[in-house]
Amino acid sequence: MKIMVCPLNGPRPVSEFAYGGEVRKSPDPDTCSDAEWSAYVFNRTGSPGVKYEWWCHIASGFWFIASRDTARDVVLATFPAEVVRRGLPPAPPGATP
Amino acid sequence: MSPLEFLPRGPGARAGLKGPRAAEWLAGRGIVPPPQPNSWMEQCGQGAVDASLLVARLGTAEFFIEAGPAGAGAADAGAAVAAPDVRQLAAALQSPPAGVYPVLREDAAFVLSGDGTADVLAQVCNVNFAALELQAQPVIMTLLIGVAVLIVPQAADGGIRCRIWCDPTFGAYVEESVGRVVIDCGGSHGGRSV
Amino acid sequence: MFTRHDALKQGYDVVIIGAGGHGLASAYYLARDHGIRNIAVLEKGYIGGGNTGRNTTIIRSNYLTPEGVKFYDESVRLWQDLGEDFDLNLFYSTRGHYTLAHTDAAMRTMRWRAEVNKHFGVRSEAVDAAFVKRAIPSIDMSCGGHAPILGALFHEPGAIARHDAVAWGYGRGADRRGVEIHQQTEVTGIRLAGGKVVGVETTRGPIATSRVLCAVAGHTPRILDMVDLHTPIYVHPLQAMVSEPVKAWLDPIIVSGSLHVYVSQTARGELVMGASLDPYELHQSRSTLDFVEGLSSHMLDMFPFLSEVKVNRQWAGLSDMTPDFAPIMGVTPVEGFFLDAGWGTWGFKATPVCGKTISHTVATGRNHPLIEGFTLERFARYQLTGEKGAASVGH
Amino acid sequence: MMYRLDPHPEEWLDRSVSLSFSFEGVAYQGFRGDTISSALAAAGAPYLGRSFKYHRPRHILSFANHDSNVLFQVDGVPNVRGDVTLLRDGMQVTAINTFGGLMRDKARILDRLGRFLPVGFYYKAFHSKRLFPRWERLFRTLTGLGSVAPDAPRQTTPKRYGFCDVLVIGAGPSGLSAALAAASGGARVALVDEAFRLGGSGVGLGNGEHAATQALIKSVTAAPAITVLRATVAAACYADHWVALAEATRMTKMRAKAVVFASGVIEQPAVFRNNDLPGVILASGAWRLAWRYRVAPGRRVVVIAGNAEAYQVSLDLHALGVPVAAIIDLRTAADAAAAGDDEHGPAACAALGMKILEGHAPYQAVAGADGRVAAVEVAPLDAAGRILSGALERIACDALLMSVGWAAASQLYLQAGGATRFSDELQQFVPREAPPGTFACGRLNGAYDFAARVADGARAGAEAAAHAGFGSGAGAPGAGSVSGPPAAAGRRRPSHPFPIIDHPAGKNFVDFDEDLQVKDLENAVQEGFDSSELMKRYSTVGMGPSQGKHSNMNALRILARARGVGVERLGLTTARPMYHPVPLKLLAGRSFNVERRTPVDALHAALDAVWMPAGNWRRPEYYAVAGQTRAQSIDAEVRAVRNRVGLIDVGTLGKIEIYGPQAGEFLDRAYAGKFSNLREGMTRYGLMLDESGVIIDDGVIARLGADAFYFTTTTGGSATVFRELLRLNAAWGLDCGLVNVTGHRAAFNLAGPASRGLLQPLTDVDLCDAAFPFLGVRSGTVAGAPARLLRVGFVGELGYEIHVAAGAAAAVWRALMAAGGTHGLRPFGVEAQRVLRLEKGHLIVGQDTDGLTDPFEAGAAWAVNMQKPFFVGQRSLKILRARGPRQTLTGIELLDAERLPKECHLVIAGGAIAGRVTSIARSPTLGKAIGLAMLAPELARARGDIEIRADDGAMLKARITSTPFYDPQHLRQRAGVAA
Repeated sequence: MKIMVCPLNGPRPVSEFAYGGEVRKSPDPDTCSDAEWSAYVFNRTGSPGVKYEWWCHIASGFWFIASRDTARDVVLATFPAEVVRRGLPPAPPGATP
Repeated sequence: MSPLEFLPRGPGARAGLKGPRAAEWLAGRGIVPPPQPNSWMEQCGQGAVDASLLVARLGTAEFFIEAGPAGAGAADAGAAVAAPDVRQLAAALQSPPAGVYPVLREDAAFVLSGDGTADVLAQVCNVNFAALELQAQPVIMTLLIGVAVLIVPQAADGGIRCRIWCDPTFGAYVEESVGRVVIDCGGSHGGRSV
Repeated sequence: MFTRHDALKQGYDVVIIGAGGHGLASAYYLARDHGIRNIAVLEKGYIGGGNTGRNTTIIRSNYLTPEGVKFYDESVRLWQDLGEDFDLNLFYSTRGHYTLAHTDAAMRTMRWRAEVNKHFGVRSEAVDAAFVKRAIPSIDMSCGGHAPILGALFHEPGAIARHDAVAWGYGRGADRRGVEIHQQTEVTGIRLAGGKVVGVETTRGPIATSRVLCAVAGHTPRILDMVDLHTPIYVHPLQAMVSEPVKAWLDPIIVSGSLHVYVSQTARGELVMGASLDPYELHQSRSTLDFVEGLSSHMLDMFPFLSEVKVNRQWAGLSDMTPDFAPIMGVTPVEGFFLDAGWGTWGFKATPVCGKTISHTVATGRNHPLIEGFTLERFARYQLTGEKGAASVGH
Repeated sequence: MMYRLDPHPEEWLDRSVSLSFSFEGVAYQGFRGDTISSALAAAGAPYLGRSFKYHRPRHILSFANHDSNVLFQVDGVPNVRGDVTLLRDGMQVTAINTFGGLMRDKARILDRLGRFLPVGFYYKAFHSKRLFPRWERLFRTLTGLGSVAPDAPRQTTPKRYGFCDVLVIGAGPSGLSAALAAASGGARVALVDEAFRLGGSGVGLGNGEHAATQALIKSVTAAPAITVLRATVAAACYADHWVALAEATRMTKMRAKAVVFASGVIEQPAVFRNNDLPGVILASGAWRLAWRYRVAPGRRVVVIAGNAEAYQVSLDLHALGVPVAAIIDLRTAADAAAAGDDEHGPAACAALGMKILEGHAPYQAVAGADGRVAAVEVAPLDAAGRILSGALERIACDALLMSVGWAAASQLYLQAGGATRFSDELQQFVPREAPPGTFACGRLNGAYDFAARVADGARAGAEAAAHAGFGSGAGAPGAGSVSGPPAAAGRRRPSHPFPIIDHPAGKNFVDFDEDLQVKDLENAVQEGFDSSELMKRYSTVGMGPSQGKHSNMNALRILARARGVGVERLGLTTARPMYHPVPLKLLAGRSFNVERRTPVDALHAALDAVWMPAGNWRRPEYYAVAGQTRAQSIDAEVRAVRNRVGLIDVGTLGKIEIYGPQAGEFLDRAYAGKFSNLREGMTRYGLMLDESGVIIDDGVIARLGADAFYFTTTTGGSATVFRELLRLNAAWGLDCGLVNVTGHRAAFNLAGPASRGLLQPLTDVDLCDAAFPFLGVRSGTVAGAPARLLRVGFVGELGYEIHVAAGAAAAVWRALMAAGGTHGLRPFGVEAQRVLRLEKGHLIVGQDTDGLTDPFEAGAAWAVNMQKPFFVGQRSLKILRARGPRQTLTGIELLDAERLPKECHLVIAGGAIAGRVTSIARSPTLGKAIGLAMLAPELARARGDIEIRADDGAMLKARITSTPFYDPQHLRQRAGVAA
């Protein structure tokens, strides 16, 4: 089973975590068009690559951000959730094209 | 070494709190919050509290307090002594200052101890307890047979001994399921054994 | 059965990406029904090597939405004649399909599906526990004591088939009609001019074409990037496992939403078993231990007497999922680029009707009436086709 | 005929204990330590099984857990592998998949029909729509192996998590040496091998290799840091060195920091006509039989040779008292020399009187009257390796051993992500790129000579330890091991490049599981299935129980020849778990199923609750009353609430507290309604949407103080909703904190006109309307326990939700029940609550709404505040409002109260589907049948009569009515009419 390194609880099997999907920036709901909004609501970046994702350590209810290569299932780094407000770091090396 | 046993512990006196000023609030009441996230400390008679308490820091800003020494068993005299203080804390938390949030703790609580504890843990929990540095007094938040639990592992005569807490509505399930494993491993569960 | 083509031609009327069941069926019907034979089917691996060869071969039409029911009902109809059309034995075996309900909420959904099915002439019925017990005497009605069976959706036409043979049959039929199937040929780019498709780049050189069909379940987003199309499709793995052969004991196909199990017994005697989708995005067909552990446990909840039966093999495929669990098909904003995607975990059963409707769409440039509920723009219009209730587990 | 040899000090038998068992109804004896196969072989049983397709008689082939034609039905258990299953006293053993017994299996006729059943045949026949079902029934009786007994009990076996620094798979010389090296570096090592004893199955008794191996075993068993798991199959390798280890009655899920693959090689058969006859055995299998179990393969043994091991085995067998008559070497002396063999082997064998035929091959094996091998017809090979069948020589034998080559047991290495290349020198796939933390060694890695294997093992062990952080070595973290094999190892060629001999009459089997012959694979290639994957799928080669362990390599050679390319061009098919099949029971383990109980669960049971599942919970559907039907009991519970007072356990609701200066703002953003303006001491209904505007949950939100709220979620949504709120809080970073008290607080709803009178004496909270109005929340005590009281109206009567700490719940429930006697209190269950809320027209999320329902469609727009700056789903609601509803939730009243439709029956208008019934009930209060239906908007607007089609097709008339059906002005819950 995959190991996920939780910033709070350390390395744990991925079965201890809930996947929260890709970190996505919403357009400004007040100014964006209906089309932009529906694209935000429904569309996804479906192709493989390094993505920033929400993960939750279930037992502690701790949410954090992981950068994961979805082609190889390799977690490259994890960050506390604040980074989604401070701004995500650029994609780390090891990214698959 | 002592025989393997799994014991449910009574309701006990517990208090919980979280929030940006929780640590400060505890300190103000003479309770030293463990400096490290996910660690525990035993408080013996410092400050306002004159009996021993188990104080666990869950993550960074949440605390869990239970009356009685860290090594408390199923029923512990020390726990009774400290109970009033803890109830006081819990009561005080009903009207908390800003930045302190009360956390109701009605956990089901257990002690797993004795020869074979590691074998039982290996059957119910995917954490490598042997690799833990027990002297660092870690608190483990993990899943045990599918239930979120709080585990305080301690070194005990050559082996390991665990205090376990979980949401009370899972209590019966955890008690029966882990109890069955304990009995299969030759131990006793709340007095029952093979 | 197939011709090996050493070289690609400079151009084709239609290029189909993906030589799985869907791609080959589309080529077959384009050639047979629409007289378009100058077609290249490009496959980066080998024929039927994707989800066609990885699925659990369940064929059914007991869906929830009118769009879904009509579409899959037509598919089942086509399936039943396919063997004779191909002169190839697809081992198409009508077994009956039970979707077990363990809660009254599930029972409600079964009733809903049954009523919609019947409305469109599909033979489905919500049946009670006694009916289930009679039909599957060996099942533990309490499911290990924690998920008692209250009833089921019984779908008489539910069937299984030999998955590879379907791709081979369509492939051979297309091959005989002049369609070129190129294996080990990967598409690396799609050339556009003025918003129109003009060609395809491959690992074996460029091809000129004005029509491209994307039929690459599980890999769709990579192709969509080539034409800069944004869709709701996201990819999760779906796993399955198969037991050693045992003597025939299970006729119907059994599905349990609560226990996340579906199982059928092949003609060879193997139990083919599946569960729900893997919990997070991944573009890799690796296997996991959690999967076999959970599935085995739930199998024994239903059939405790299988304790000693051995799991021989596990595998995985990649599913393109959509928010409403309905596919995304037909014309797209990119002229000449046609989509056959979003099949989630149930594309196999749609193979023939996909071929039929997509070939029509590619040939005429207009969506076939049966797929109008499955267009890409339904999301922008907030006109989703809510198939979740029927598709979430069941495949 | 096989037979037992005299005792030997190192045999794996305990001859002091003899075990009796039966096979095919005949009584047999064996010794403790015997496997089923060894005991039957020793007893001279002529056949042990029948093949899958042609039902040809079969016997021991590998004696190494690959004998998939020797599967037994043992005491009701199907597909038991005789070669590795220990004999137990009283075992009842039968052959599987025979018709009329093993010896006179009626289905053996299929062997004669064989030539009419080429591969792919089944695809080309029997597919008429009319005939297939009948044919399939016949086919299904013939197929399948063992049978299952529907009355067999469920077996639960333990599973455990294991942890080690270095896991070594395979305890042959290289594995033993790897374990020692890793341990000496300070690593905690786990060493697994599927055999009952360590040491692997290397031949070489004469030349000291055996003694050296024993010495390694001694050191391993003495090393405290090495945990040895015998008779344990490493069944599969998963991500991050997570390996499933299957023992007979337990599974260990081992997490290693590094893995050493010392899984060795699997001996491959020679392919020639009748190479499947009983008595034709892999040489290593015969060696295992003779060495471990003292069973001689025959009295006149002939060996087919393709490598040096053939001579080694012959010498060993001779030493063990098994006479070898002749050795047929596919190679000339020159070939052998070129392959790096010394002449010692042939010379020594010749010296012992073994006849050696070089450059010869078996044209076919010949069966005797008993159906077992009685002779082999051999002929010389020409320079091109074609057999000159003109010059046949017949050699009598009762055992024919095959020693022509090996295939790497690389399955687990490949599962771990390892890559291989085909080595022409070795004629074997060898590791190319090993992923970080994985290390291959020994014969798997191409190291064949004993010293090389030991050295390679030591190298891999040290590197693995280094990777795990012990000692230093090439295996620094990151780098996997691709080093080795040692130069010395590669020189000789242990595998013959093409041990396949054509025969016009076929029956030269490549795959014994599936009865596939050379021509079957050639046909597949001709049909265009000319890649290893396609050939596998079309011919089913390698798909049987042994998963191609004896067939894939030869099949690749045949494919390569047919396509005129080298094997290296083709590559292996994907190696998937399991390495050996694993029983469901081991994978399932104890099957823990999480169950949740409210604190008063036992009290419900004492009140004869009839349970219904609700997620992990169980809830009282209703309380059974002697002499009353389900419907009567539910009606009575409804009436109790309407006329007197009822009590329901709503402890399964999600219960959440939120604190902090921005708690109100958080709720404003998370819910569709506005809560920052909610007055302290008051509650408000909350509707939760997802980003697309769909209703996903609802609950009641209570303001306890300026910075404190307490709110509920649905039972089903509690866990996911709380988790999502935590995520939103992390994302928004508002100054507030969430606390989940779902399980720590119990909740009851005391409802009915008499609720106030009942409760007031038990609480210090003033319950009068002035002090505690409808929709108010108060804190105080109930029966002495601190409690929160919420005056809400889900069921539409004066009522109080009582929320207390879980520990106090039972006492409070008892106090309420005790006080209730005089008020006619009755506990009520989920069903009664459904009727009560339906009378009030309250929707249930997930029942009256579906996966696409928005608030406008559900008639819940009143709970949405579009003026707020932002809330989840708001922007989509603007779009949805413009789009207009696709359905409308509407109240209906059945015109014929006798015949009710069921929930989810369809509303039909003009022959088309125009909606569905979402809730329906006969209201005991109103004396009529009422319900909710999701209708096409135009139909709902028309407000006329509608038709509902029941499952039998009957059309039932209903009338659209407004809701609530009961007490439309909500007078009863507001004022609280005194009882």
